[in-house]
Amino acid sequence: MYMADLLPNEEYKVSLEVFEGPLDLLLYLIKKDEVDIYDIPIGRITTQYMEYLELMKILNLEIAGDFIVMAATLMVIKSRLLLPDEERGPVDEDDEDDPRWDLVRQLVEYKKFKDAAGFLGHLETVQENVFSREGEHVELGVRPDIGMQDVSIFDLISALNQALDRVPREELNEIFAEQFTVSEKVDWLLEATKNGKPLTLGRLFRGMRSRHEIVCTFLAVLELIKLNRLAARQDNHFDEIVIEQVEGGEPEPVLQEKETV
Amino acid sequence: MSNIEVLPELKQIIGALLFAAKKPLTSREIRKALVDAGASYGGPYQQFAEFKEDDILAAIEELKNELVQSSTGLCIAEVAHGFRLQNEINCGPWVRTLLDKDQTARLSKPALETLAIIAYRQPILRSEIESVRGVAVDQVLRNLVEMQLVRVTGRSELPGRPWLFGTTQRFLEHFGLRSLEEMPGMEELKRMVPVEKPERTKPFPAMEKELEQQTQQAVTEEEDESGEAEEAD
Amino acid sequence: MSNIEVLPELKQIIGALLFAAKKPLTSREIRKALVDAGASYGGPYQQFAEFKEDDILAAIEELKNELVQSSTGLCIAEVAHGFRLQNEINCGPWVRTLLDKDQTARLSKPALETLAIIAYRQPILRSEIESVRGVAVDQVLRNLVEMQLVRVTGRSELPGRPWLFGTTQRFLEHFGLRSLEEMPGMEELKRMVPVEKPERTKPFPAMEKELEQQTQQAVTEEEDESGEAEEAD
Repeated sequence: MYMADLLPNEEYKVSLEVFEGPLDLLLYLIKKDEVDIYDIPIGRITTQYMEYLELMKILNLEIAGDFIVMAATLMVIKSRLLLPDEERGPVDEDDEDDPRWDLVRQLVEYKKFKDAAGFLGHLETVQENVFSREGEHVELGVRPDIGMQDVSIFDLISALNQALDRVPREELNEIFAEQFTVSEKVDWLLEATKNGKPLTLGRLFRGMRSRHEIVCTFLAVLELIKLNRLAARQDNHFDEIVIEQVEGGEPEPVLQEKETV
Repeated sequence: MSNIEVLPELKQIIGALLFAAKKPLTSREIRKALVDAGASYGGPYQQFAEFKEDDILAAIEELKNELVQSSTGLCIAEVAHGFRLQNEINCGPWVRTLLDKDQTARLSKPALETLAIIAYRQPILRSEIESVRGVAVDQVLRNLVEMQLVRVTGRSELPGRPWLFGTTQRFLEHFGLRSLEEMPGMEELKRMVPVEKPERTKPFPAMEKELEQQTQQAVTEEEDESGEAEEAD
Repeated sequence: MSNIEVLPELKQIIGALLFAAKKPLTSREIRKALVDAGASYGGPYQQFAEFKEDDILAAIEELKNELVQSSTGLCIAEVAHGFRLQNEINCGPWVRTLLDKDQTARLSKPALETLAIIAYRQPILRSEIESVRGVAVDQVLRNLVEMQLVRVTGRSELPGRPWLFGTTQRFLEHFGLRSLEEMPGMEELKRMVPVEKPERTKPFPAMEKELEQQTQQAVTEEEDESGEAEEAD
């Protein structure tokens, strides 16, 4: 496949486990396109879904089989929508005669929980200012989730997608161009974000003429996020994504005192 | 043993108890401390055993007002079915600076979602969470259990006797919730039938082992978990 | 990030800081928190960085009075070179009753002895503690580390590189000691060579007296914590 050429030749694998699932991706695309969740333009959304899925595969993200299953589901729905009514095959009596319905119901239900999660997230930020005696209750243990609280993986991929789109598909000179490596880009990123300097993803990719370079840079960003050296944030949905270094991001040595007693 | 010249008022005792407790206290627990102290110290200490829970609640109310009026920077909040002494929210930035908590580890979105699903639908199977989220929740769930926001509440009767998960007392404390009922749309989301979907229940060996111990613990600790643990049926 | 409508007064900030601090705070440390928070939060937060240590001391004085006057059960004490928020002494019996159920708050005789040996002889090996006490101290030591009264301070150069133990800041706070030097006969005991034959260390009066209140009954002395902790009524 053509896109495979974009992979850095050292077979770099970030293996960032993606905790978001296919439903997240669909909701993301629906929100991004501002379409009605009860009347999803299945053709358009399927195309976009596949595009993201392909990028995730290229990036070697650890995507679950669920993403593939959902792709198949979308395809089935799409093909059934193309058929005239009488050929759609058996449909549950009580259900609406729309092949999209199951999916819609699942998305709507999931969205309610997502909203509830937003409520919890809000409470959590309020509670950040509340301490019980000796600052005790806030300790959730030294387990900062990877630094992507405010940004979903799909936001990142969307940024990558945009950057790739700006570069002409086939640039002859790319074949002869210098090769980029992820580790090189890791060093470069750490330098560029030194002293707490924030960097937008847009600026990060600006001026890059090679798709290969963009992908390497992107993988470096993922790697640093995974190592908790960089955090990505986005102040409002679909705003520019900003990356910056995590303060004291060096992994702390863990003291296992108790086990030795 | 300890010679006290002036006996404290009820309000003072409550303030001291809330201060010393490592978790939110209910009026019942406070009453128990009054009764127990009366029994073990005797004499003038016994008179405090007379107070009823209503007296205690009234004293808490009074204390609440005093703390705010004399701007001590402290306040009493109702959290996790009990009362908790905590700093006033607007003093948070300084406390965070002092404790070096400026970079508080917040929960990721997937973690919050998983928590929300568990909170509404407990007791719930891993496979049920997965069918709502449409993605494996292994790692997320493991983290939540490790953080003690989620615990195993029992085993289902289904083949393979999979674990059932629920939220903890600490969950309520972390989010400053008085009870699960404070979550929005509780009634509606609780009732909704999970969407059906083929369930993948692959073995979960590492975690199973870890959890095995915790359930045993959970069973013995059952009485701390006053509210939500019970409704497992 | 944190949207605060009303800025607190200095007194409130100090109250919140003393409440949340893990150790007694000096006026200097409080001032540092004010300055640091001003720098990291900016805007209106900066104005608190202007306060001098004298202002802080005055505010503490005020807070001290308010806490007593409105009988909150709390007071500010000067301990370990700093200020500490603590419960009023005459509320102690109730607090102890409450915490007694919490086995962590309760130190057994063997635990106290082990603690004393570590306090005087630190850094010390487990085997050295055992040669003084004449019994295995595994479990006791483990509990003390868990309670953060004792910590590993390093490793010895001996074969197997065994751990060395010492007391913590929390140890001082727990016993209301300003420094280790306040322990009776420190100099003398420190110099003493570990005895060979099993022997029980002599209790040291000052410490023992305070601790006596927590260890209500002296259970069979040979017994370990594990057994003793269980017999919480």
